[in-house]
Amino acid sequence: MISPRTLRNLKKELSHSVLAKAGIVVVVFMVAMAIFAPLVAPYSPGQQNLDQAREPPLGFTTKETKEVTKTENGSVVIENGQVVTENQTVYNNATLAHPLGTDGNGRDILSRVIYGARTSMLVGLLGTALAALIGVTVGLSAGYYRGRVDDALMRTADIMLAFPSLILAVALVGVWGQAAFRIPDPFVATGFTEWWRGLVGLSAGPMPGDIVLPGTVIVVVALVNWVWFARVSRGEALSVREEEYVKAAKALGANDSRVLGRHVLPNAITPILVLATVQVAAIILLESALSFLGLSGASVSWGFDIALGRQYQSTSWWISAIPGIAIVLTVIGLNLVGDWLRDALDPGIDGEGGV
Amino acid sequence: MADEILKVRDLKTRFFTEEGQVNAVEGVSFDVRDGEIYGIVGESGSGKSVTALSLIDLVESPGRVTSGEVWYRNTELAEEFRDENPEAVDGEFVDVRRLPKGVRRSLRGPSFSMIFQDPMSSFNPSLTVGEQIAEAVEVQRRARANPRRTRSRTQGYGLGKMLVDSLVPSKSYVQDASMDRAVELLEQVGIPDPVDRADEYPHQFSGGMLQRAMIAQALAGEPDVLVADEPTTALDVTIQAQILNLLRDLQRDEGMSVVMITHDLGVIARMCDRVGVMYAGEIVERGTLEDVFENPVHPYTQGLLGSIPDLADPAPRLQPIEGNVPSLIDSEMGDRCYFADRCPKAMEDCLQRIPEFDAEKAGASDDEHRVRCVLAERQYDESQALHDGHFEEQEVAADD
Amino acid sequence: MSLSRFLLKRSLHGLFVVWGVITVVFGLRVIAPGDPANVLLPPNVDPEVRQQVIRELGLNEPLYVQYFEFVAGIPTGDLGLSLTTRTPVAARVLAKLPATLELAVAATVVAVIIAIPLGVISATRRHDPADYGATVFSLLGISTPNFWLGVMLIILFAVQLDMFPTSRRPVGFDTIVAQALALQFGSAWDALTTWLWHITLPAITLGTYFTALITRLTRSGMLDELGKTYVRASRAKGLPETLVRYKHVLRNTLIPVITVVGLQLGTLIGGAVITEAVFAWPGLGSLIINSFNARDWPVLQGSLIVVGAGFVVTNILVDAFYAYLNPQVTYD
Amino acid sequence: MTSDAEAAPDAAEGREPVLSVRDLKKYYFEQDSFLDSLLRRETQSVKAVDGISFDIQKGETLGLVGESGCGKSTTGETLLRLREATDGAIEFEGDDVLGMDRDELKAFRRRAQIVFQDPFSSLDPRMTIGDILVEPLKIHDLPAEVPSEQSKGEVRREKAKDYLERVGLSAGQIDRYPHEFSGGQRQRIGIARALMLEPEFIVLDEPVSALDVSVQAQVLNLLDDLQDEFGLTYLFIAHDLSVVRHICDRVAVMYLGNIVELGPTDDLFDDPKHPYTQALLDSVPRAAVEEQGRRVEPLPGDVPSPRNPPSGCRFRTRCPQVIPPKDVEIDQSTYREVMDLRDRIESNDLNLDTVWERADDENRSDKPAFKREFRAEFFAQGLSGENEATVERALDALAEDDHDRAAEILRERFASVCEQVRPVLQSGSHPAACHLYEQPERTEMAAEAPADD
Repeated sequence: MISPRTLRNLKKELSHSVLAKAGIVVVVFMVAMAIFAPLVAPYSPGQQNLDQAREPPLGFTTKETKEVTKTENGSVVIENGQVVTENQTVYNNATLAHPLGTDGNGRDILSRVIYGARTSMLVGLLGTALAALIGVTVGLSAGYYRGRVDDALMRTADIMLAFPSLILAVALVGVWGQAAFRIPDPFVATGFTEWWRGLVGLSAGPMPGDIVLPGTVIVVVALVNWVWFARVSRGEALSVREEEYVKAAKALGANDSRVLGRHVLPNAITPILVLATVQVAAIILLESALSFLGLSGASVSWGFDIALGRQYQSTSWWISAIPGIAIVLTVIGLNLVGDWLRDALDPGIDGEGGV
Repeated sequence: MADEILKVRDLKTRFFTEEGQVNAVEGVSFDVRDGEIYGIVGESGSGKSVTALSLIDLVESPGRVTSGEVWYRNTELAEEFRDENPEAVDGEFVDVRRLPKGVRRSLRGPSFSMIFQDPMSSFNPSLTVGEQIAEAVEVQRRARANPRRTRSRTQGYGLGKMLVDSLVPSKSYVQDASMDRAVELLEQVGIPDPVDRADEYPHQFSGGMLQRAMIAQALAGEPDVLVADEPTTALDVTIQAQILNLLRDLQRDEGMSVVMITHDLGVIARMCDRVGVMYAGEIVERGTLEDVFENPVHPYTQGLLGSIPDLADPAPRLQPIEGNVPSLIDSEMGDRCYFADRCPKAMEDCLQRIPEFDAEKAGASDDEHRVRCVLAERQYDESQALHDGHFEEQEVAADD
Repeated sequence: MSLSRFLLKRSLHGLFVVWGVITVVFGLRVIAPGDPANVLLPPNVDPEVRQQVIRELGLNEPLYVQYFEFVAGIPTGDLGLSLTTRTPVAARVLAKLPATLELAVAATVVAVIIAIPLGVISATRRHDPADYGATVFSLLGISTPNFWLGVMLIILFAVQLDMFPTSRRPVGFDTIVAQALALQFGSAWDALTTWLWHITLPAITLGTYFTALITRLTRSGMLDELGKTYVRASRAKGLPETLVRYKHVLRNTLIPVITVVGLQLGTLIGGAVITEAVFAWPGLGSLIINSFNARDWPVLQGSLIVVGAGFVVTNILVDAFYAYLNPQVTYD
Repeated sequence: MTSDAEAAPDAAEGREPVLSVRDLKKYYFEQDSFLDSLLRRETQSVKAVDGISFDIQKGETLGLVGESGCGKSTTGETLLRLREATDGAIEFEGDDVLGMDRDELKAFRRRAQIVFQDPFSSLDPRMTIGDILVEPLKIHDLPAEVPSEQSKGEVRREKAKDYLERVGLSAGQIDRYPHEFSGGQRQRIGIARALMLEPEFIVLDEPVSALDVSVQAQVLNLLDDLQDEFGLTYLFIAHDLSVVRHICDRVAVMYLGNIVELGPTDDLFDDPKHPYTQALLDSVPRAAVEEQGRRVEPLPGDVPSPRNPPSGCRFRTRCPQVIPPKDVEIDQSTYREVMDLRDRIESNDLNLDTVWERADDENRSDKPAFKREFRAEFFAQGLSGENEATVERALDALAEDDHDRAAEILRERFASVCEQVRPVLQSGSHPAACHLYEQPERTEMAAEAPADD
C-alpha cells in the first residue's frame, strides 16, 4: 500500500528535519513508557507515603512554615493543659528516591507519570482508531457515491460540529456514566514484573494487576472526533473519484467495492494517516481535559493529577506542573510526526480539532 | 534594418533542487529588434518558459540566473549609469542584470511586461479585473510623479494602507484616473462593455476574454518588450485566432517588440519573423522563419517538423523523434551534445564536446542561420555513426 | 447568486443545524439513564407525590408529544425549569452568557492581533530567527492543554508573583458600558482596569491555542499563496513587493484561515468551559459543569442549545465575512 | 485509418456498423442539496450532448472533433456507460447498450475500452505497471483456463509483459511504478491496459493532447500499428484538427452538444460545408512558411453557455452566414449587428446607462441624442429602407425603456430561419446541419423546435 516513492519521501524529509527526528524519539519514548510501565516505574502509582508527601523534584528545595508541636528534650510541652505549638520552618529536600517529587499523598510522581502514559496512549490510539473506522467508512462512501448519502453525512457533520467537542463529551459521559474495564496486565499476571524488578533492583512493591481501560471515554472521544475523519476522507474520495484511473477501472468492469478498496482507499490513505497522527494528539488533550474535570473514570491520568495538584498550588507547584509537561511533550511529539508526514507526503488537509 | 532593443548573451539559469542542480537555461543568446515578434519554440522542459522569466528577472527560489547578460537599449538609463557603473553600459545599451535591484524592478511595466499561459490563475481571484489592471496603470502614474520612489521597496505604500487594504476590498491604492485608463485598455483589447466588465471578477470572464484582459494589463505600462509565454495554449483554436490577431495588431500599433514563447510551430509560423528553437536549455537553431522551417539543419528541428501532422497536406506516416526529453540535472548531463541520444545522425564527434554555434565569428550578421550541431560544418558521415543501442548500453553500464 | 441570497441560504442552513442540535439534545436526555424525578425528590418519597412531579414535568406524555413541546417551547424562549432551583433555564443561561462571551471575545481579539502579524513575519522571513521563534511558539501553543496552562499561569503570576488575581469576575463589561454611558468616567475607568486585571490570565489561557493555530495557518497559507501565478503576474506588472504581499497575498491567505477559524469556534467554546473551571469564572462553562454534577438535565440541555445556536450564528457571521473577502462564493 | 483514405466513404456503406448512436442526449442537472431546491425556482440543466446520431463502421477511425465544452468527451464516456445517458439509443453490434444489466455490461466492457487524455492521472500511482495491466484480467477472471504447469497469476503476468512490449516498452519495466515513466510512456501503458481485454472498439479520448509533439507522433504511429495488428475500431476524440486529419477515416465536428458536420476526412477538410467547420479549419495555424502573416477572420465572441444554448441553430450567434428572411435585403455584417442587438435585449444584457451618459442627458428625455449615440455604438454602417425604419422604431421603444417591445419589433422583421428551426444532418456521406444546405421536410423539425426554447 505504501509505494517505494512514499518511503523515499519520508526518509528524505526525515533526514532534513531535526524536528521530525525529535518528534519520533519523543513518541517512541512515550509509547515504550506506556507499554513497559510495570517494568520501569519505581513504585506502584497508588503507593502512598504520607511522611514523604510533597517532596519537590530533583534540583529544587522548598521552604514552608508549618505549625508543629513544640518539644523540649524529646517530650511534648504542655502549658495550661494544652499542647503548645510553634511555627517552624521546614525544608523539603528532593531525594533520589523520588526524582520528580511526590504528590499530596506522598505518591511518587514519576511512577504516576509513567502509568499516566498508559491511560493517555490507550485512549489516544484506541479512540483514534475507532474514530477513523467510523469516519473513513462514512466519508469514503459519501464522497464516492455522492447524492443523498453525501447530503446526509454533511448535514450530520454540520450538526456534530455545532457542539464543542469537550462539551459534547461531557454530556455523553453524563449519559453513559464512567464505565471502565479492567484488563489484567500481562507483565504482572505472568509474574514477569516481579522477576524483572528483582533483577534490576527496583522496589518490589506490588504493581497494579490491571490495566484500566476507560471504555466510555474511548467511545465518547471517537464519537466526538469521527467527523474530522469523515470530512477529510470525503474530500479525498471526491477528488480521487474524478481521477482518470478510477474511470479507467470502471471502464474495465470493476465494481464499486473493488474501485473503493483498490483505488480510492489507497490513494486517500495518506492524508488520513496525517490526520490520524494529529488526532491522537487532539484526543490525548481531550482525555486529559475530561480527567481534569474528574469525568474520565481513570484513577491514574495526567489530567486527573493536574487537578489533584491544584489544592497544593500555593506550595507545591510541581504536582500539577509535571503531568502537564508530560502532556505537552507527547502532544508536541505527535504534532511533529504529523508535520513530518504532511511535509513528506503533502496531502494538504485542513481541520485539526483539539480541546 | 531595425535596431536591436534587446541583446541576450549566454544567459544561464539554474535551479538548485534537492535532486541536484538543474540547468534549465544553458547559455541562451539571441537578439530582439524594434517592432518584431521573435519566436522561441520548444517542447516542455526545454527551458523556454524559464528563459522568459529570466528576461524579466522573475525567476524565483530555488532558481537563479547565474550568469549572462541582458543588454537593453535605453538611452536614459545608459546616461544615468555611464559613470556610476561603466561595466553595465555599452553605448545606448545597459546590462539589466548589472543594474541595482530597485532599478530592475522599476523596469517591469514600462520596459518589460509579460503575459502568461493560464489567464485564470494569473489574476488574483478576489479582486476585480478592472482594479488589477488599474494597479498596473497606477504604478506607472506614481512612477512618473516621483521617479526616485519607484525604485524603493514600498513605493509609498505605507503600513496603515496595507493593513486596511488587506481586510477591506477597496481601490484605495488605485486612483480614479487609473481606473478610467483601465477601462480604456479593456476597450482597446476588444472587450465589449468595458465599463461593466471592469467591475467583474476573473471567474466571471471566459478564458479568451481574460487573456485579453491580461494583455490589457501588460500594456498598461506601455512596455518596449512584451514577453508572451504560451499566450494561447490554454485556448481553443477559434479563440486563439482572435488573440493572435489582437497581439499582432497591438504590436504594430504600439510599436513594441514581442518575444513569443510557444510549443506550437504553427503559432510561430503565423506570428514570427525570426525564430529560435530550444532543446534542453539551449537554443539549438536560430534564423529567419524561412531558414528554420524550410531548411532546418539541426536534426532536432528536422524531427520536430517531421512530427507534426500537416492540416493541408497529410503525410501517410509521421516521422517522430525517438526517445524522451532528457534530464537537465547538471550531474547527469555530461559534456556532449544533449540531443545525441535521440539523434538519428549522431556520430562519434557528438560525444566529444558540447557543440557551439557555428558562426560565432566576428562580424557575422545576426540574420545568419545558425545551428548548434556538428552537421552545420560537415556532412553526416555514416562510418562514424553510433551504432544502435549505444546509449542503452551506457545506461546499463551506469546502473550496474 | 447575490450576497443576500447567499446569506439567506446560509441562514436557512443554520436554522436546520439548530434544529438538529435541539433534536440531539432532546435525544441525549431520552437515552440518559435515571429518572429526573429522582434528582428532585428524596429517595423514599410517597409514590403519589412522585407521580405528581412526573406529571408536572410532562414525563408521562408519549415521547413525540414531549419532543414537540420541547421544540415548540424553544422559539418562545422556554427552555424548561431547572430541576435544582426550579427557576427558568433560559434566565439562568442568559445570566451566565455575558461572562463567557467576554472571555471568548477577549481571547479571539488577542489571538487575531498577535497571530496574523506573527504568521506574516514568519512566512515572509523564512529561516530567520523570527520565523523559528514563531514556529516554536505555535508548536508549543497548539500542544499545550489550556487548563494546565491556566494552572501554571495562576501558580506563576498569581501565587508566586502576585501580579494578577487567581480568579473571579468582580465586574462585568456591561457595568463598564453602563457607567460610561452614564458619564461616570472615573468609575468606568476603575471598572475597566479591574475588568482587564481579572480577565488577563483567563484570556491568555483561552487564547494561546488559537493564537498558535492562526499563526500556523497564516504562515502556511501565505507560503502557498506566494507560490501562485498571480503573484508572479503582479510582480511582472511592476507592483511593489509590499503591495503584492499585503493587498493581494494576505487577503487571499485570510480566506482559508477564516474557514478553519469558523470550524474551530467549537474548540474555543469548549476551551472556555474548562478555562472557566480553572479560574472560577462564573460563565456558561461553570454552569454546565455544575449542572452536570447535579444531574440538572434541563439546564445542561438549555446550555447545549445556546452554545450550539451561538456556534451557528457566529458561523453565519464568519461566512458573511468570508463571502465579503472571496467574491467567488456568491457566484457559483 | 486505412492509408488509402479514398476507400473509406464507400467502405462505410453496406456494412453493419459496430456502433450506432441515435439521438443521444446527456444533460447534467446541477446537484442540489435540499436547501438549494428550496431556494431555486427551477433546476437548470447543462445540455452537454443534445441529440447526436452517428455510426462507426468496423475497422474505421471516426474522429470526434470540437472545442472545449462541445460535449465530445462526454459523448465518449456516455457511449461506454461511464456516464448514464439522458435519452437516446446506443447499439453495439446489435446489442442495446443503454438497456444492459450488470452482467451484460460487464461483458460489454471486454469488447469496448477507453484510453484517457491525462497520462498522469490515468494510472493509479499506488500500483506497479504489472498490477495495472493485470487488473482487467483479474476483474474478468481471465483467462478462463490455463495450462496445468502454470498458475493463473503467471499467465496473466506473461500476457502483461507481452502487451508491454507490443506498445514499445520493455517487459523488464513491469515492476516499476507509473511515476518512473515519462508522459509518452505512460500513455503507452494506458493503451496496453485497454488492449489487455482484447476489445474490438476503443474510445480514444484526446490520447495525445497532453504530449509534446515529438512524443505525440510516436503515439499516433503506435495507434496506427495497433489498429492494423488487432483490427480495432476507434472513436478518436480530439481538438487538434491536424491530428484528426492525420489519423481519422471519417470526422464528426461538434459544436455545443450537436454534430454540425460529418463526412469522410478528405471531403470534410478539403470542402467543409458548415460555416463553423470552415471557421475552425481557417483558424488552425499551420507549421509552414506560407502561414507567415496570414490573417484569419476569426469567429467573434465566445461559445454560448450550454446551460442556455441559443434556439434553432446553436451556431447562429457567431455564424458569419446567418440567413436573413427572404424578403429582407441586408448585408451580412449589418445583419449580424441587428441580431446581436436583439440577442442582448432578449437576454437582458443591455445596459443603456452608458449610452444615456454619452448622450449627456440625465433626464433621459433627449431621444434623438440617445438614438444617435446608440447607433454610433452598435452599428458600423447606416441602414436603409425598411430595415432603417424598423431599427428606428425599436430604438424608440428602447428610449422609452420598453425592452420587450423593442425585441418584438426587431423579431418581427429580422427573425431568421436559423433561430427558428434547428437544422439536422441530412442523409448521405457528407451531411452538414445547416440551413444553407437543403434540409429535410420542415414539418419533421418543427416538432423538435420547441424543445430548444
